[in-house]
Amino acid sequence: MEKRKIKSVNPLRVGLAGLRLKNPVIAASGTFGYGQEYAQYMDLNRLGGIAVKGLSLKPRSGNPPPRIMETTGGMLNAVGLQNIGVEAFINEKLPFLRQYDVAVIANIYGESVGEYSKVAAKLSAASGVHALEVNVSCPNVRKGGLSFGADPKAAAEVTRRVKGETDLPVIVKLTPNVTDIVQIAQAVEKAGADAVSLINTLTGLAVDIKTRTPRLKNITGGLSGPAIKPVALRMVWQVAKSVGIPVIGMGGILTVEDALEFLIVGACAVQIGTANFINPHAMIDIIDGLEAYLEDNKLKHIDDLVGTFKT
Amino acid sequence: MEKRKIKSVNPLRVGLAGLRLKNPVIAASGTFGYGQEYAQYMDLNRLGGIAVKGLSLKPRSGNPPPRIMETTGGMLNAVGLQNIGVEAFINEKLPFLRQYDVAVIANIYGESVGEYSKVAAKLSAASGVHALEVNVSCPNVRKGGLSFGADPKAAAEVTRRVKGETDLPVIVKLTPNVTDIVQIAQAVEKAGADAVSLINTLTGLAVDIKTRTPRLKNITGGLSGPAIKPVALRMVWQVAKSVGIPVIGMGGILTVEDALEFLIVGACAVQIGTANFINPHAMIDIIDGLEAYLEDNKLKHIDDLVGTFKT
Amino acid sequence: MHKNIFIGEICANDEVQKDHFLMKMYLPRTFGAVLPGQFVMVRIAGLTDPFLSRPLSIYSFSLEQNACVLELLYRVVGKGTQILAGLIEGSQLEVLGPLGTGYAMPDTEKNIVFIAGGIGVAPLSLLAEHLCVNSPSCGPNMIFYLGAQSSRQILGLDKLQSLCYAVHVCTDDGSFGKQGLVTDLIRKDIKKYPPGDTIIYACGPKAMLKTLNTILGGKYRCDVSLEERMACGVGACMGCAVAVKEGSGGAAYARVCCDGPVFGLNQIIWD
Amino acid sequence: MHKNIFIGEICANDEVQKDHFLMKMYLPRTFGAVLPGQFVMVRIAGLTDPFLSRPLSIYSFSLEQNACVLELLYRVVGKGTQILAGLIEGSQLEVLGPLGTGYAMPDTEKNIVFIAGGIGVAPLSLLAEHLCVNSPSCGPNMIFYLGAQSSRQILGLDKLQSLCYAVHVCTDDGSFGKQGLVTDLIRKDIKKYPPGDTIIYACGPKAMLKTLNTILGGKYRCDVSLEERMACGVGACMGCAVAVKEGSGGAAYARVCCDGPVFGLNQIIWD
Ligand SMILES: Cc1cc2nc3c(=O)[nH]c(=O)nc-3n(C[C@H](O)[C@H](O)[C@H](O)COP(=O)(O)OP(=O)(O)OC[C@H]3O[C@@H](n4cnc5c(N)ncnc54)[C@H](O)[C@@H]3O)c2cc1C
Ligand SMILES: Cc1cc2nc3c(=O)[nH]c(=O)nc-3n(C[C@H](O)[C@H](O)[C@H](O)COP(=O)(O)OP(=O)(O)OC[C@H]3O[C@@H](n4cnc5c(N)ncnc54)[C@H](O)[C@@H]3O)c2cc1C
Ligand SMILES: Cc1cc2nc3c(=O)[nH]c(=O)nc-3n(C[C@H](O)[C@H](O)[C@H](O)COP(=O)(O)O)c2cc1C
Ligand SMILES: Cc1cc2nc3c(=O)[nH]c(=O)nc-3n(C[C@H](O)[C@H](O)[C@H](O)COP(=O)(O)O)c2cc1C
Ligand code: FES
Ligand code: FES
Repeated sequence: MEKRKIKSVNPLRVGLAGLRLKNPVIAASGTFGYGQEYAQYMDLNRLGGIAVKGLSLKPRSGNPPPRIMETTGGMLNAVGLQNIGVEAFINEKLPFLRQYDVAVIANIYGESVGEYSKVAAKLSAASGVHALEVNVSCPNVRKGGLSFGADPKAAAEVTRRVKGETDLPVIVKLTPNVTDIVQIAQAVEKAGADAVSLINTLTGLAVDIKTRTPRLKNITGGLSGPAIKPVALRMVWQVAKSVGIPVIGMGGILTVEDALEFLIVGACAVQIGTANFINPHAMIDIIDGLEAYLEDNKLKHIDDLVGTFKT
Repeated sequence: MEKRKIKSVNPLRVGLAGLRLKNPVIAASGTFGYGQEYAQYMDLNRLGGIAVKGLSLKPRSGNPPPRIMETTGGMLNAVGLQNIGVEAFINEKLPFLRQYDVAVIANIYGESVGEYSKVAAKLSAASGVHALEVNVSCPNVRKGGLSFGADPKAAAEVTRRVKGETDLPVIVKLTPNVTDIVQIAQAVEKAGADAVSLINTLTGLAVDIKTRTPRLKNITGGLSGPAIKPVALRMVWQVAKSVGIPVIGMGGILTVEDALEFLIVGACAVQIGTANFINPHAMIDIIDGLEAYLEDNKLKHIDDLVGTFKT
Repeated sequence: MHKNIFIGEICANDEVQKDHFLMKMYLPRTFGAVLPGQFVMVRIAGLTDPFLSRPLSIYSFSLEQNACVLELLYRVVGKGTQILAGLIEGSQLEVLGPLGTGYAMPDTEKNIVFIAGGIGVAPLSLLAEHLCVNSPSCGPNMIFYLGAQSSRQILGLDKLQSLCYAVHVCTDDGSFGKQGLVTDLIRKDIKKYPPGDTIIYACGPKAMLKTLNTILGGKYRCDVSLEERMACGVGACMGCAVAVKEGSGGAAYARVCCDGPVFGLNQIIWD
Repeated sequence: MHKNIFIGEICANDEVQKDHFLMKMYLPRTFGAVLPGQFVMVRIAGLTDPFLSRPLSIYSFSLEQNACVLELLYRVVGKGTQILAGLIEGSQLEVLGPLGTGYAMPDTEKNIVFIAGGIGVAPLSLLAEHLCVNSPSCGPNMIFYLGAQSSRQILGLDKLQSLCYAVHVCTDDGSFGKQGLVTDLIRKDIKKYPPGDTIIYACGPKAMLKTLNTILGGKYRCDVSLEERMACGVGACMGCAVAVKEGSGGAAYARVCCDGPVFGLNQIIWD
């Protein structure tokens, strides 16, 4: 009896911050639309979770084009958080997502602390959202200065206010464009964050040497993809050993080997972003690969791998 | 007469911070040894300058291997500033470099402000050094905390002390691992820096999933190469428009097109680092390419290009 | 069943004009049917440089017993197309598609006018073929305006001549056909085609479409294919934005990859 | 004249054993002469993935009228070697070299003992050939110990048998020659070779060299080739460090690429 019970446990199941995932593979915000866009390419039920495109209180039209540019081993984007707004999301997109047995993580964004809390409140009242991911880090849309995520006080303030509006698990998504990401992570932990996710994009620039103008209309954009993986991995490792809350790692993950690196340094789950663009099947391949890795390494459960980095 | 005079001006000649370069292409510190290593691959006289491997007061043995690891579009290094020490450099390496008509930039490093000034003083007394480049940014060797370059006060303090010891132009080399690089650049400008150079490497990590150990013995290392180019270019642009002193740009330059991007956003000169490893001829190709670009674009002088970015 | 990335096997890849290649490949039957105007995203498996897939219009499409046969007509402009051009017979590509919307079909219009600039001929050629096959009555009504920089950039002319009632060619340098821009030709000829009785299909550089918009003055039914840099090709990244008029009269950014690439010319906001 | 990157044209690239390839290429005459033990850095021009050049020992070298002919013997272990293995006749490689130091030549030693583990045979094979050609008296003194995982990993045996007085083969699984590690064989045979009258050359995995160091106990003249990850290959990056004893008795990091890859076994500090 006992033996059987153990065998039937899903070795990839992850519980983090009150959020139950059938596996630790989550689509990263902004790279998977509202889920629907990729539904014809895979069975969304296979995924651990979906972090939807960042939602704001009102619909946002985003930045003028060109918005993206390829770089060596990655890409720059300056989409400017174009989204349909939280109400349209709840009315038009959530019903679709509710059909699936997948954790829906609503990525949210505000231009002010007040806006963050309003968006959080609306989503908490809706059915079918399993967690909030608070983007304090977007480098594309600035309101006269650094982002919330670059300042421990501002990041903590946003966290506190969002926590006050919701019973959902609150994941704070950190920006890598800081001197000391551990300091920010600890500040939001203290402010009540249930988990942190990192990294968002690194701010970058590309120039057209013929016209001597920026390649992106917004001038700067966010760098993502395998080019940033070493930086992401370093930060995830630093944060994972410095906070008590779960860490979700991302940045440049293309393959199961990449995902394993993040899990080993202490991420309980991973998000897959840019990889979806070049291989819509990437997440499925990674999930299958994780299962195979556990078997090959005779590990009973993914938890036996997380944080086993030997330094 | 007048016409002739103009024609004889070298269109690539750059004067920056009292340093005369026959062209704006400089070998980046740590990627070109002490010059000698590449002497058999090119005529060093063709180069604008050579920034030699970072020098400390005493010889340093550096970090244990493995020290390098390839990443997507770049590499991690944790050499740990292995060098022969400032005295051996003066006695054994400078005589070789003095044979060439190339600006020798001594890159210096210290574990304390005092060590920086001692190294600076020794080099200023030697003949054949044309400028000092103060590495306040190396992420590999830490003394219990962040680097000098991550704190505007510490960076300014180092700058002031080095300036006090030397009549040579002082270039302060900035780290990209900060929230606001402009703030650091402005602090060292105020402290008397004659120029700034940027960027040094981004701190990164890579994991061996078989052994679950770091790929580098030092655990973290510095990321360089084309992967970081967008970040470097963004920072060079930000700094160039915010300081009055010349800016030397670097980070991921492989080709003349890359170099042009840096010049367009405001760098007066560029350094070529990791590119030397994969193509020892890269700097010569870039110099030739710059000349061709000026001709094709009917520009009389490289100065007519620097900072012509249209945003 | 879910769509997927298909593996295309290249069976020909020839330089048909200077810097212009015609690639023919076999795909599994499950690739499905194609609407004229649709495109595919292609990349070389495992290669991270270039990093993103490249969008290319479907130039021709046919079904064989065990395979779909796809043709892509492309111009070498940068690293990605350079690498494509170097692929030999037997090489494989990852192909995502068919993607995007197709052209609206003609109603009862008497004049079916195509306007192609440069490589813009690719999707229009498939459309012309499609109309001839599926609505044979269209053929006699089809007039094709083909613009190119010079005679060395004229693509697919033979095929077009066999499909259309007339093909008017012009080149910037006059080395073939009339001298001038294709929009110059249209400006002169447009009065031959009364708005109510004409449908126009256009594809080409932005400048050409912009001029065309001015010439047509909003009076024509006109579908155009747009190009924008793309990352995902499926509507998820919001990278391929184009400003369009909204129902309410406002402006919004549509996605070229899934809201297009075919748009009504009158929908588009030109800056 | 300055050295440069040479373009090597591949004229053969065959799988000689499972996952082991022998690549033959033509280089310009200016590539120059090669010392046994030296290596080259190779990369595919224009490709930034993989990013760094890959070091490979020179397995054979000869001069033809208009070219140098170079052979590389390599094992596919990762992305870089995988891509090399896929190159066809006529492909080109960028080749930097010849790099590094060569093996010290024998003095008057009676026994010239080679110990190769796996792909470590590559530089030793060139050395054996070199000694036979340039000091024909060496041949009868040359004894080669060749270790491999199994019969399917034994490389270059025919050539070695034609050069050496004796070749002793052993495999981990006993599928060819004796069963066991090559160092087991050496441990048994070493008493046949008195230290004063013997020179030993070894190349193979670190574990093998470490064991060898214990067996020889510092009493032999022994040259070994080391491997370390490399970026520049010319001594500029300090990436390829190996801990060695300094003259003064201390320790220091030497560069495998230019202070080596050949080191006296007694110089090396094993951790
Ligand atoms: C829906 C769609 C259909 C297309 N169909 C065809 C076709 O049938 N035949 C064809 O030759 N080309 C077509 N293109 C354009 C083609 O995608 C680009 O030429 C190609 O991606 C360039 O890749 P590269 O690496 O060679 O050039 P890069 O080095 O990436 O760029 C070279 C130049 O092309 C521009 N460019 C890059 N990507 C695009 C893009 N997606 N759209 C417009 N300009 C771009 C760049 O800004 C740059 O100026 C189509 C584009 C779209 C969006
Ligand atoms: C001086 C020298 C001579 C060499 N001669 C030969 C030779 O003649 N034939 C041959 O097959 N191999 C030789 N090697 C090893 C060869 O360079 C590596 O196998 C190759 O670089 C691996 O590249 P990859 O991209 O296939 O593997 P990667 O994906 O880069 O790595 C696969 C595995 O190989 C290890 N590795 C990578 N690079 C090196 C390296 N430089 N040295 C040791 N291990 C490495 C990695 O740590 C990893 O475990 C030599 C190495 C050196 C330093
Ligand atoms: C096109 C694009 C749009 C993105 N939009 C968002 C967003 O709306 N909210 C957010 O928190 N992160 C956004 N991101 C960041 C990703 O979620 C992720 O943090 C980042 O891309 C690094 O992961 P990757 O390298 O796997 O893509 C976006 C990234 C890309 C490439
Ligand atoms: C192997 C290696 C060693 C380096 N050593 C130094 C150093 O000693 N001092 C220093 O200021 N920068 C050092 N750097 C940083 C480079 O000078 C340069 O700032 C960085 O590599 C970014 O440029 P790149 O992408 O062109 O290499 C080193 C870089 C590499 C790759
Ligand atoms: S290319 Fe991603 S939305 Fe169109
Ligand atoms: S590989 Fe650069 S010093 Fe040896």
